[in-house]
Amino acid sequence: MNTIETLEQKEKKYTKEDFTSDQEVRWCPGCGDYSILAQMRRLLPELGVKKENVVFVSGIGCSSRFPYYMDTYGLHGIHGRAPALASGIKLANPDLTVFVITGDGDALSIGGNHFIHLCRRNIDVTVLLFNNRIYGLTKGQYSPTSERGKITKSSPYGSLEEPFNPVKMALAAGATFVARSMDRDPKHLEATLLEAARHKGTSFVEIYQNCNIFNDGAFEKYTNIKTRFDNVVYLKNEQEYRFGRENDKHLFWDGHRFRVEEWKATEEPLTHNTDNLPVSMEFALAELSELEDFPVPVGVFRKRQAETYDALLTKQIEEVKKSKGQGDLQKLLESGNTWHVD
Amino acid sequence: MNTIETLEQKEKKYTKEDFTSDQEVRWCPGCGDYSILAQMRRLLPELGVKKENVVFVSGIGCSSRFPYYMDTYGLHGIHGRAPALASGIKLANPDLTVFVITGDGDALSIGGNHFIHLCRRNIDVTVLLFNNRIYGLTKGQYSPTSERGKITKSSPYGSLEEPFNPVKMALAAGATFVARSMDRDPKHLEATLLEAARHKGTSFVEIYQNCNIFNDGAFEKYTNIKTRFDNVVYLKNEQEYRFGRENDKHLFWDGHRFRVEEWKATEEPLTHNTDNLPVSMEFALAELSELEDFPVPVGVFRKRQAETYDALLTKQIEEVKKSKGQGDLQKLLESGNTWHVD
Amino acid sequence: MSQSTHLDQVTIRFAGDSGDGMQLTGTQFTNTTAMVGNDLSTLPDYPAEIRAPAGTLFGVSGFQLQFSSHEIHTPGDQVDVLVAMNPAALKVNLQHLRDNGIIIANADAFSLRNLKLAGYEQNPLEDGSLEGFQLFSVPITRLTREALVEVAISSKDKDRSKNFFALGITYWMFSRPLEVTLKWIEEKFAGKPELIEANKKALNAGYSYALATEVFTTTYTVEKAKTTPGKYRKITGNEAVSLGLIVAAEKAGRPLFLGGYPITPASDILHNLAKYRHYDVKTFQAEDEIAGVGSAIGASYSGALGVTASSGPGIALKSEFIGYAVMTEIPLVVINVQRGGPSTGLPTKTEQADLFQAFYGRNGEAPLPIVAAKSPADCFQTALEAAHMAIKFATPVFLLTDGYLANGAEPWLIPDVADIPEIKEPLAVSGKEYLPYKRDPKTLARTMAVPGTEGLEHRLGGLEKEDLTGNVSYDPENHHNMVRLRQKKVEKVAGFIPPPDFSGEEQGVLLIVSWGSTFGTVFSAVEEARKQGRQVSWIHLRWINPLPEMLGKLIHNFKHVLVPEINAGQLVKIIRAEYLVDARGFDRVRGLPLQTHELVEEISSYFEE
Amino acid sequence: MSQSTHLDQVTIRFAGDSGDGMQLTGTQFTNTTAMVGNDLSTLPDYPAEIRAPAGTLFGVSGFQLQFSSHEIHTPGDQVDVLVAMNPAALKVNLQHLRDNGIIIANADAFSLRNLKLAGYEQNPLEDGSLEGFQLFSVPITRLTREALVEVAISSKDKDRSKNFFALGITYWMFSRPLEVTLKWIEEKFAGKPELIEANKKALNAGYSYALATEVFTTTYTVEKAKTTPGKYRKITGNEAVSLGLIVAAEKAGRPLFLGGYPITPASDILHNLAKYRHYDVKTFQAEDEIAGVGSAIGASYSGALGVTASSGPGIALKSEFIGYAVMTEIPLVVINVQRGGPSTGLPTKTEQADLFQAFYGRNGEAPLPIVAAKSPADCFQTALEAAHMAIKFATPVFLLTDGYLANGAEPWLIPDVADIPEIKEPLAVSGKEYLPYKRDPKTLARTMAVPGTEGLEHRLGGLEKEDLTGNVSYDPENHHNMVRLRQKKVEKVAGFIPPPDFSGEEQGVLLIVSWGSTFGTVFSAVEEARKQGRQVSWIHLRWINPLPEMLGKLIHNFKHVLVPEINAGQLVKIIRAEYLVDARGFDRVRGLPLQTHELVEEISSYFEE
Ligand SMILES: Cc1ncc(C[n+]2csc(CCOP(=O)(O)OP(=O)(O)O)c2C)c(N)n1
Ligand SMILES: Cc1ncc(C[n+]2csc(CCOP(=O)(O)OP(=O)(O)O)c2C)c(N)n1
Ligand code: SF4
Ligand code: SF4
Ligand SMILES: [Mg+2]
Ligand SMILES: [Mg+2]
Repeated sequence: MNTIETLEQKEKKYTKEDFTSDQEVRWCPGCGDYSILAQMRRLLPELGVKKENVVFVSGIGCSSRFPYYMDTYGLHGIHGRAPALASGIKLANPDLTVFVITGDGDALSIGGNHFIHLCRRNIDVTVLLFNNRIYGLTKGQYSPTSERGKITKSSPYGSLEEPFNPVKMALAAGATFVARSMDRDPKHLEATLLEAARHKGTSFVEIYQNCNIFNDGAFEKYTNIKTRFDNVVYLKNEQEYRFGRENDKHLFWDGHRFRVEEWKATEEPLTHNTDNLPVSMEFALAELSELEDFPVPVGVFRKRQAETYDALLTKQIEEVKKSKGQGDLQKLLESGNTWHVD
Repeated sequence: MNTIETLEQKEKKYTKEDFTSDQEVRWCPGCGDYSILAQMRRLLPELGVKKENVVFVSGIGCSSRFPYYMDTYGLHGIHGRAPALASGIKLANPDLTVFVITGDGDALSIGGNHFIHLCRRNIDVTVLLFNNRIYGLTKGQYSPTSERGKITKSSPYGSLEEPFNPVKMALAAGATFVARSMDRDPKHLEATLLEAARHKGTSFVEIYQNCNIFNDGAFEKYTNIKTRFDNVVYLKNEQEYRFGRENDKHLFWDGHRFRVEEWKATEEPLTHNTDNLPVSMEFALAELSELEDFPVPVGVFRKRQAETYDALLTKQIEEVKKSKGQGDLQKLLESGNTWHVD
Repeated sequence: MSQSTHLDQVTIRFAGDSGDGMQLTGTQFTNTTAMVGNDLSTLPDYPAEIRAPAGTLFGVSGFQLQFSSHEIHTPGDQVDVLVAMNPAALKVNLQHLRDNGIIIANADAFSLRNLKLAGYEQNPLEDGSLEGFQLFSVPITRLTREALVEVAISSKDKDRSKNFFALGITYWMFSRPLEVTLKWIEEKFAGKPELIEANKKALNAGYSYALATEVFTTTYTVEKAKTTPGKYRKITGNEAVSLGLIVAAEKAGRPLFLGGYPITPASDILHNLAKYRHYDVKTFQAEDEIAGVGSAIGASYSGALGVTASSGPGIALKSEFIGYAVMTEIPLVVINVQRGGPSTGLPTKTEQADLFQAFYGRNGEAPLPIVAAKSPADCFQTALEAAHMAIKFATPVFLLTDGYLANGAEPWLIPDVADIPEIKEPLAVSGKEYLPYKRDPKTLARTMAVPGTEGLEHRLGGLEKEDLTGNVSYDPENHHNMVRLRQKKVEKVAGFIPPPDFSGEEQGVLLIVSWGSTFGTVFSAVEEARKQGRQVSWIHLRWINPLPEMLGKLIHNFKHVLVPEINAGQLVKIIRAEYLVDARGFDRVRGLPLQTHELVEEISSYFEE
Repeated sequence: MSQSTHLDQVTIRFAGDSGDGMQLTGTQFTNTTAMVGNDLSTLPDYPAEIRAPAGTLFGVSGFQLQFSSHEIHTPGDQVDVLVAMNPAALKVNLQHLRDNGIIIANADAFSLRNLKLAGYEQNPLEDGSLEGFQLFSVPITRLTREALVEVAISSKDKDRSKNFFALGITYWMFSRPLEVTLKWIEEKFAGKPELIEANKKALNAGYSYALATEVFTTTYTVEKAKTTPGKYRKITGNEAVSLGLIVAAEKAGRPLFLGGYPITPASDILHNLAKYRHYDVKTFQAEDEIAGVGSAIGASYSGALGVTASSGPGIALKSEFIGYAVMTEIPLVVINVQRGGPSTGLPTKTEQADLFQAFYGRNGEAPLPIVAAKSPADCFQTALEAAHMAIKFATPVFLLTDGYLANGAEPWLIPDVADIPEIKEPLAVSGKEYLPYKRDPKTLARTMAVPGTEGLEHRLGGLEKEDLTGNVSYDPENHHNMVRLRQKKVEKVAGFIPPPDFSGEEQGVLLIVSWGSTFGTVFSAVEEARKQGRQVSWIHLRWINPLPEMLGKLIHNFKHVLVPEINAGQLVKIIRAEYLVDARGFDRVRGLPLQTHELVEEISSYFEE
């Protein structure tokens, strides 16, 4: 049962200024984080929750300074542990709308375990992963999403490891909402974040975010007007996987793999289905971002309804109360064998 | 370059007694761990490596006492951190054959992050996850592989969370060898472990292991002679997905999902391919263990050749030496601007 | 015919294989003993292995209990009666048995195989090596089987009942009623009538055997202890902590949230609390200790009473987050059920070696209040106080217990809930100006505003905070000031906690300063020493940080200061640094409670100069 | 015409926006100053934000440097020359400028917008508020643009060169040659000829401007410092640690393995070491600090020199594993580059508040040796010693440095590698009987056998070990014994380390006891106090655990003991507990080095009784 008093009931309309705190924003000029902040401030009035019921929780990293800039409740945590804080916040008070703001290092390096457990538990929080494929705050070391061979301060001869695919990890761990968006596609970003925030359960959004200081241009291919159409396929529910400058290509499913083909209308078009895509296609879609010669899927991969941990906990408490009655302290202390001394 | 002096060169043949340490085995009578220990002692003579080059590393848990019982080098680590120790051991001395012994709590609860990063890096170690779907050593709490609703000491009204699927996690994280076996199928277990140990790269084997004290019968369905044939499908390379008491059923691929059907020979039979299964089928296969009405796949899911982290590191060192020459200490100290004071 | 002897106090130890049900047997004896009104104190002592192979020395599980007609606080140094269910149990425990002590041995278990496993060359029941003791060699297995001949269960299951036979013998021996255990058997095995029958029969059979045969000649009676009138129950430390937390939360009007991860010997706190959903208790078994404490901080931040419980290695993992709670000034109770260290150490043994970790196990200057329970029942009160101070001062508070307190039991005078004061620490409310780091001048605590409170939106984090506003500040003077303020806040706790236990003269030759679970031993040793005419004074600290104000004056009035601890000397270092007195430690780090007689000797040495 | 003045020592501070290249400018000035033979000491001081918005107060980045014709050890309390590239830089730093000090300000940056951002109501360059100083208001941006008029780069890029213009002015002012920086520009911008041209031109233009115009009337010269003859280089603490480790590993015949995770201000150790693959250095950027230390322990276990480096919050996470290394007795060097705490604290600032964490930040009794570097160059020697003791005693060793040492620089007399002794600590070899926990009676260290050694297969772990065999043991007396042995082993380290620095009389009114990076300040303060006639003695500890034996005697010969620390009093507590002297702390926890003049005053107060 959700007892949030919605805005409608309260008849008050927020603007983005209502969500702007008095703290100066401290990111490098040109950083992709600004766009994400702007979209968040824009969508919250749409979301229809009272601002005092909103909590932003973060770890440590450039991205994790985000809560300071939102005029809501906020907790700038410690490195990698935002999901732990967020879990406690949401479970202690299920009426709150909780966002987790994290970076690729924060969520997938030191915080990888908390991240996958959060997804598994399906606690109703929304996770925004600012993926700039680099450690920004510590001045540019490769991260678990950096491409192999990356030359950074800590890998002067090239990194030796394959990156994680965050979408794949979230899918495998069981997140019920999984999406990808980009700092430089503000409309899509805003819509995706809004959809994520509205979803009940753990919502995960990977956001391609440009760090113009330490990893400039990492997503240029997908954001540059010249190349983006050929390199991005937008996932839209119940629509085909069409892309290309002229919308002239699509992803064809050969029963095992996707292939890029010229688009032809068919009688039984292959359409995207966020609610019920078979696991085979989910992971095949997720894999595309790792492959050469394929567009990167942007949009919602999965959106499944499932009971949330917080709702189940509330339910369990109610059930136990129903069967045992509301606890009585004195009885509790006197449980077990007792005896009297006179 | 692998400089292990193999047994053949040394012309000495081990028996399982050579791998049996003088420590009394301290598991509960009837525990599934005994079988895994026995298979390990049996296969090592087959593996053809010198026993002084073998290191068993573990975390904490019943299963993690394993190293004490092997007459090789061994490190009983701390909870969840065996992959970290193992990574250091293997990277410092790539000639060693390193096994990680871990439990479902050890590997997937506290140690989840190290586990997925080990898989991602493809460091050449072999991970045996003793999955008894319970915390044994701490006397029976639900684990990240326990089924939802499980009643244990720490969940007297039933646990609220979906379990992890260890095979799915290993696949998503990028392990190059992924398999499943069972304590009660000793032959299969021995063969699988041997194959895992021989694989170059991170090899992961989930072993269904019965904890007869705190979670007895968790895998009964798959191990009991009466039910196992209908509930287990063995994955064999280049063979069909056939199962059933009369070998009368198989898994049919409908282009998106597996279905169980009566077996019929076809001209183009669907066969398993550990080396190159499309990601779609890998995950569809992995998912079967979560579904009702499907057999659980046992055997090798994936076996891919890929450069290991340890080999790449060795190569990088050699390359840097080639281009810069073996380092000279005095030069090192004198690098940068220097000046003389007379 | 048997004769009856009055005794003042008795120590009995049940010992057998891990699978022999010795913890259960000891617990039953304890429950019955509590019901008949003796004072008592228990010491379960079990191996780290779940169920080690039968018959081995390391598989021996023991349960020791002292009961008495007067106030006691230790499970006893030396054992009067040893129940040994197999050779290994005898071998391991004989060293604890007093001269002429009683051995009740299960003769059937002294097979060749078992003797060998225990490392006996000959059967000690037969070779005369036990001459200095009163040996009762009873074929318990066989007699149990005979008693259960008509019960329709497997013979393996029958053999499982033999501990009840042994229990029956001891019930006769100490004139105990059977009812408590009979009732327990019915409840425990509800739905399994054969097992009820079997265990009841075995218990009765043991009792009757002892009554009927000529083997045992004496029964013993231990009078009721004279204690405060009221309603009592038996309680272990982990139970008491759990109850204390539930009461604290209700008294504070905040839901209780435990973020935990299993670890011996703290897991039972999680297990206990998980039962109380109908008390609005939320337990969260996290993926590790870091997530456990993190979720507790998150819960506290949003208005619950956030608690986390663990033992040394788990506490080590929590240390970064505890520092975060110091910086953000969020209430948090951190319970460390100490066990033998360092590292994994001796997981099932007791120790007091994590005091320094509680004081200093964080980066930077991160002071916090520390309280330690002195007995199993005191865990209730200390948990209450810890929670109270955590909320009142918006700070993490360490509650130190240990393996001995956690699993040990004693009678507890059940308090009247109505008498326990409310914990009235208001949260900030809408409509007023809110400065997150404005402090109450009396406590230096800040007032929290929790999410959901309109108009008080604000941001917190682990970076240094500006005074008053709580905004991020790198200002040098502000930092210096905040370091001081956080320190002073902890010092202010001194004004809100009960004074420590003190007994004896306010000056003299020797002052003993103790803390935590050594209370029982020190109590007995001081009592004993005083009987011997030593004028020894004793202060027992419950709150260790801040130290009680009176200690500063007191401590200089003594020629010697002795600090007994189950570590290599931790409180003693703090005392020395604080008061510059040449305090000496008395340390035995054996994974066990200190022994009363050793401490008595040590005390005496100060008077023999 | 300008006149030339001789000075003994000068403190200069470059300050500007994070994007203004002040760290680079300061470093260039430092390199040139080192080359001309002055002694010097630096203090980079930059914000936690990567590149804060231009013009803001919190975005100001500073680099301070003191250089001198005699031995110095601090970057200076008060600044003689302040280069302020914008109003915010002026605002933040003016407090440090001495009366009548020189300001070189970029007048072009004092726009209305920037003034507002810095919180100035009026332009301080014009409103007379800087009257007590020598103000040189130079239109640096415009002059730079003019100088680069013909260079084919964007005007944004041209503006980037303005720091070189400013540097040029200071080079003229202090009679420095341009060559070092000109050469550096060529190397740094190799392949980008326009940038080479631009920056060179800007540097020359600044120099010429100062030379040509009448604005500056005085140049200053600071004579070469008289120091030990030899080959020198400039070195920061993080560089010195890295080199020390590489040398130690080679001297020990073991490959170097660093398991790390980036964290300010320790990351540069990882970055530095990652460059040296051709020295057989393996660096492993782990997924977190726990994996970092775990991999280092694993590497040590298999025969490497395992090292991990972090700062406070990361060290907190490593604490469980460090305890494991204590128990398994595996060599490990743990470097803590301390920063402001608690929690995330002040990441880019310096502090000494993790000493207690090094001593006690683990569960159980887990003693280990601790050494602290006293200056950037001393990081080399301490790293060597830490590695040596880690290997010799098969133990984790803490090496404490801090943010100030890590980034600060000083001249370093480069040692001759051949003069550095080998670290000869043999591993166990095949063919002999091997008991993993048999100890060398001189050191109490065990001998390690590494995987790959035939016949010495054995198992280690975090459970308590049996003496000699290393098998798991829960035996009470064995545990007590092992706790003592581990403690004694650490004490034995005292016999193998160099004595601490001591100066002054062996008795008197005041003994100063210091450790770590306060060395420089204490050096200056003691020098100053002695000049004022105070007979003060001073001992500086490098090894803090074990404490030097001589300290016990020495410390009682003084009426007062003063312990200056950048924390709330940590070593002072240890000293008090150990020696029972009423040692007092002198603590300023500001995220900055202590100030010499404050300490001088404090010292004086002890002589004015
Ligand atoms: C325990 C701990 N370890 C390390 C750090 C240092 N640290 C801070 S942020 C960060 C990584 C940041 O990368 P990412 O999460 O990708 O965030 P970004 O800055 O790129 O937004 C690291 C290593 C820390 N603050 N705490
Ligand atoms: C840091 C830390 N936390 C918790 C524990 C307690 N602990 C030991 S083993 C274990 C879980 C064991 O479960 P699993 O890994 O599944 O192994 P099993 O015993 O089932 O083989 C726990 C929680 C510990 N030893 N250290
Ligand atoms: S360093 Fe990169 S991620 Fe961080 S604020 Fe600057 S541009 Fe953004
Ligand atoms: S508790 Fe379970 S897993 Fe552990 S040893 Fe016993 S049977 Fe095996
Ligand atoms: Mg990043
Ligand atoms: Mg398990």
